Amino acid sequence: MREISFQQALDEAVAEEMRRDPRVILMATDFTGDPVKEFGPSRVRFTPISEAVVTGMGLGAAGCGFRPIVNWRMVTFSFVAMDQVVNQASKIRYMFGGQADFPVTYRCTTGGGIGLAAQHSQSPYSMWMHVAGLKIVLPSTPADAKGLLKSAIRDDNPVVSFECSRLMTATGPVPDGDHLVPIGVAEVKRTGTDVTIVGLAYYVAEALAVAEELAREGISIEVVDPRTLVPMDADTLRASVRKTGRVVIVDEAPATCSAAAEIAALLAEDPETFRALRAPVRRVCAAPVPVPYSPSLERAALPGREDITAAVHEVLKQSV
Amino acid sequence: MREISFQQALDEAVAEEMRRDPRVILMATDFTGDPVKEFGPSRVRFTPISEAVVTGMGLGAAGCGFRPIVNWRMVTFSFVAMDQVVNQASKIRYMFGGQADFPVTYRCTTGGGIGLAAQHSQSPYSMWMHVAGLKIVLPSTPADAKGLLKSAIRDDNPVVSFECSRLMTATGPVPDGDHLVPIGVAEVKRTGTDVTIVGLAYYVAEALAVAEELAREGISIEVVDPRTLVPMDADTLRASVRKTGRVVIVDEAPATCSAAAEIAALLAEDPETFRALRAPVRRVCAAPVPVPYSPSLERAALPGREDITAAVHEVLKQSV
Amino acid sequence: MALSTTGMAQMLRTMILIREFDERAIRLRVAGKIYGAVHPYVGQEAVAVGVCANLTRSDRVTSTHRGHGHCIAKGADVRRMMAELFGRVDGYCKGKGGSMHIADFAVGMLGANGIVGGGLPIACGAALAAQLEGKGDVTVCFFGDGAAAEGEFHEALNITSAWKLPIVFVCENNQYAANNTVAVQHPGVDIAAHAGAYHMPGVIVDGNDVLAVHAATEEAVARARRGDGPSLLECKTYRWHFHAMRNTPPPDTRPPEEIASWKARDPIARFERDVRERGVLSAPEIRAIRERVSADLDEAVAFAEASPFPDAKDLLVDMYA
Amino acid sequence: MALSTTGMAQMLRTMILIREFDERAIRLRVAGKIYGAVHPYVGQEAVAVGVCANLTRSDRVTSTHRGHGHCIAKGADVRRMMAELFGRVDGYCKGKGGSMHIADFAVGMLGANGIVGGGLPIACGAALAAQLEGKGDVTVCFFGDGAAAEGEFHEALNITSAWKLPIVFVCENNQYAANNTVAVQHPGVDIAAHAGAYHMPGVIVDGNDVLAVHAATEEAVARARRGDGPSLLECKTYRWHFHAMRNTPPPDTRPPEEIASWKARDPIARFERDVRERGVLSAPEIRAIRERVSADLDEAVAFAEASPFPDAKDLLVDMYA
Ligand SMILES: Cc1ncc(C[n+]2csc(CCOP(=O)(O)OP(=O)(O)O)c2C)c(N)n1
Ligand SMILES: Cc1ncc(C[n+]2csc(CCOP(=O)(O)OP(=O)(O)O)c2C)c(N)n1
Ligand SMILES: [Mg+2]
Ligand SMILES: [Mg+2]
Repeated sequence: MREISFQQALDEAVAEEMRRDPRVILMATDFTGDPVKEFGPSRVRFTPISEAVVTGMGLGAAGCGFRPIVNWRMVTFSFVAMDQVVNQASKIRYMFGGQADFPVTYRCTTGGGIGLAAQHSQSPYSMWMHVAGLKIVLPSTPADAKGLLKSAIRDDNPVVSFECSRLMTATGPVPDGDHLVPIGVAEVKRTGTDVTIVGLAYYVAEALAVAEELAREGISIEVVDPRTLVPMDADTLRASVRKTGRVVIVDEAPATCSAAAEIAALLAEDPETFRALRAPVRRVCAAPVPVPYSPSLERAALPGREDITAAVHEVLKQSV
Repeated sequence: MREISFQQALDEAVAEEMRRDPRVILMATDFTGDPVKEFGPSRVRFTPISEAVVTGMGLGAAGCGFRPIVNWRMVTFSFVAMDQVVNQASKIRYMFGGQADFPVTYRCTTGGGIGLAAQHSQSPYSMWMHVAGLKIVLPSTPADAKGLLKSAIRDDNPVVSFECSRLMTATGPVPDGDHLVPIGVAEVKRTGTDVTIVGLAYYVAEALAVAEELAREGISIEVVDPRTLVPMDADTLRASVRKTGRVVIVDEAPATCSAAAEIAALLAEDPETFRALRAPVRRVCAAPVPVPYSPSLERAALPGREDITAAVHEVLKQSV
Repeated sequence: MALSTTGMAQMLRTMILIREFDERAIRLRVAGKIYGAVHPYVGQEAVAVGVCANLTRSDRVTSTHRGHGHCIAKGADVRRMMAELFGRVDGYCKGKGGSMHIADFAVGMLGANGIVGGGLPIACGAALAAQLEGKGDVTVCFFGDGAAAEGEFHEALNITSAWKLPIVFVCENNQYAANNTVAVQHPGVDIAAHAGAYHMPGVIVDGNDVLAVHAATEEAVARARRGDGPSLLECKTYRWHFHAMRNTPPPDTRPPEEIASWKARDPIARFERDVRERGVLSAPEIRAIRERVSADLDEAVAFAEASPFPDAKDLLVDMYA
Repeated sequence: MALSTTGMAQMLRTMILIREFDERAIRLRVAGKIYGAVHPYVGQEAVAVGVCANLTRSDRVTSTHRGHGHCIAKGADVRRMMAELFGRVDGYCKGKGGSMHIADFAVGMLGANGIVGGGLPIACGAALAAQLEGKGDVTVCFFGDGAAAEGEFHEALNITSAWKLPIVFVCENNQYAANNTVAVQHPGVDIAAHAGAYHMPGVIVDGNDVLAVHAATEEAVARARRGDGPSLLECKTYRWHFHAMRNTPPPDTRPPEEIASWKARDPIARFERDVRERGVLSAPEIRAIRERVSADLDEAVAFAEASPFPDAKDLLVDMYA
């Protein structure tokens, strides 16, 4: 299989869907590559720095039969457009009684770890998850990135694609042809029997690395990647934890009201999973601070492998 | 003690703090009562409908020594100002290394149940909770409303005061004089031994009503009101659940990544509380839809007493 | 294109229908038959009607919290509107939306909007769609003087002018945003003054004169259809009633003389005079129109009352395509 | 108020310091001594310096992602700025902020800002504070041509004019927002054209002529101090380097002739000529200034390198007052 980067996988997804469907259009302040060359300036729009109106334009054009992809670039910049997401995009279909579809895709990068400090190092997916009415994907590999983004573009609902900055240069095998990954299906990235690690985005690979190390100590880790945040594949997560009896959830967003909190709650409120839990659920998340600039502090703010490893040891020790 | 309404309690809090400190100023598109009369048009500012700039102005003036209170009116309207909350207010102190304080208070109403449909019936506190750097209060009684808002105004940090629409006309005793309720301290509103109900805002009184009914069946309910969402008083919540072994968390926000999810996670991840849990944690939240207009659907979308009662019976049945 | 006789008669009928619809909505809300908030359009009828008379069915509009007038003028069915206010399954949104979220995509009415300024970006998207479709359709975006203080107003004017999108921005300057006068909202009284800096025409028109509104819109729509880009039309008008009501109409805080002076400029009375003087309609014909409107609204209320409330088991329906 | 000889010498020194600071920042970033992104201000020095020469210590400014120049011009200490870029505890933000979040409240520099347009509302708040304090202080808000497409720009102009706040909006129109020309961003080329609709003066000035910037600002600041409200100043200028760099400077996508023509209008070379011709400074005196700047920056780098990295145990410090 071809090995390509996460970034290239995303670019391929967009280009293939644009070839497939002339109603797919792009709006952003900038693009990777040169999509204008292939698709022309009427389908590929460089926008002013006006995220609010551009976000609403994507929605409006979607309601009129197009399939816009709006790229906010960084999730940070989407906050000036939050009204159009929370008050319009997420509610428009339901509150209008389903009389139209709104197939718009919003894309942005997330995450820290690259020395860009507080405003440019955010992972606030849970704020979007809380708003009923959006679908949300968060891939961890080039293959999932391509397959999920293609599914997002074909979906007839507003979908938000969160794309982790630190993964952009990561490479991995991506199947040839029309590779789709369904929205709403988690994947067990490694099977194991002692502890389930649920990792998000960058932390899937980190969890796999930790699992590899711990295997040498004789600890068998199962790594589960939700891949889609809404709708969340609770069944797959619960099945894993029912098997292992222990769970560590890892992400670079701060813990409070995070995706990790939601996963913890989904596990602890399911009677069968609750009964199978042999140790407290464990979140390994960012410290509750804006991500600091200095490398010494940024490292301390974000989860590291040693934090994941420590959490695994802890849940093993705490087991009843 | 005097019985006053929730709305009046809030108005008193503002007026008292304005009398106490001339640096307290108000900005909003409208006010209850006529604060201009007592405090003059230079401290009480009717603003254009420009929530983004007004939100940032509150922050900027706070950094220059004033103590602004910005009232967004409805939480819905704050989404056009989200950049100033997420990217500026919550991060400004930390990312500048603590060189200034920003004593700004943001106020807004929350919640449904009043026939105003999707856009005007939101309770998205968890979106603010997730953003590290804000303090957040959510009172359930006139006394707490007054005491917490006064503490918020005196606090040297950005504080968001969420004020439940359905509680505005609720009345209750409020102590005379300079009544303060500390930020970050939950309150056990009723003691019991079988099941803890954690209620938020409107659902504290609903939980108490359910507790009263269930007492007749011989079920002893403890009702805990976090009152402050950030910092969350996890100790009080955990202590209650360690005693009862069972918990039902009730709120009118949809469950996903909600305050209820966070509380569930805080309980399930604490080793001692986890060991004391005799039944799965239970969330009773709004359906995952924008709040619908028609009364028949709105009733179905929001939690009712029967939902709380059913959840209590369930956790009792599921107990190990 | 001069207005035809039937065109003018149709416009008068629509203006009366809008007024009577909202007068009923107020009474129905007081009676507890409908829920939520009512924002009456009474007094501003010449704007919606004068503008929409220039539009075809495939042209699109976006509206505001005060949206009943735009909805009727764009051709929505008052029976389904009324059923929506009643929260019934035969409403446009199956009872899920209510007054602030009525939409009828079939006639190009892309929705009322509870967020001040919130409809502007959506309208720009519809205009982008029209430009890409290339069929010469236009989009009209209605908004209030208050909305012109929101950043989305500026962003919308800027991007649509830069992209020459086929859109007409119609500011209904009714002198107030809730209880605040325009002077509280803006340093100047003319919203249209912004147009120049965006390199688009800015036109101020008497919003109580339906023919003036019609003429100004005609030019703006023609410009948009030609591909020459957006225009900003400011219609000076006034709402006769309170900003919004829940259970009971709130007391009016505006100067009584001001209200009276604007009522003396009633857009419907004025247009009735116009059509009589032009010999388009006689007084008895106008009376007949009024009776017909009244009967239509009786029927709309009956239709709404006959429609069932949504079933709670359908709560999750319509969430996702 | 005419500029004094020492005033002009001081301005030239500050311009050179700004340029050399950013040229070093680029080299330090390439060498991996500092982190994150660098947005050089090189080429735009006349704006920050011409504007800030009109301000006292108690006046306030807000800045942008391209903030080093504003910071230095407002009187911040380059040693603590450099330490911040190095991520050290003696930096202005104790290493927590970095280049995009430098602030020095003690000199009235209320912060760089990583959000395009994000500083405008904060500046309006500072101006509100100044109005309430009543001491005649003003606030200056720097922003780019790209930021003028954000809604916050409009909201800021509108509310400050309605409230007559003491603020000067300084748009640095450097012809590009990242890789996009002004024409991609706006239907017209002049941001100052918006001022009229907000009932404030809108002035276009050669942003590479520090004396012209100074004079235009002087008038706007005087107006603000008098209580007559805001002004919008548009300084036409150009950045010499890339928009932003991480590990290595990106290739420039702008036309080489365009870059060359603007470099021929170097604001520092021009002001050097001016001061020499006016007899304010001789060539050797200017050389001495350059040497002094170089020594100061050597010292700043040494200061930064000597400062320790923050201790991980202080991660939660500064979160709450
Ligand atoms: C973003 C936002 N802020 C505030 C409100 C509350 N609100 C509803 S209508 C209104 C006044 C709107 O005035 P205008 O735009 O002039 O329209 P009009 O009511 O006069 O038709 C306000 C402040 C809102 N709905 N949305
Ligand atoms: C809200 C927001 N959108 C996008 C960005 C990404 N971004 C950073 S700087 C920049 C260009 C800004 O152009 P301009 O305002 O002209 O300032 P200049 O860089 O030319 O100094 C962009 C798009 C951002 N930081 N914030
Ligand atoms: Mg109005
Ligand atoms: Mg620029």
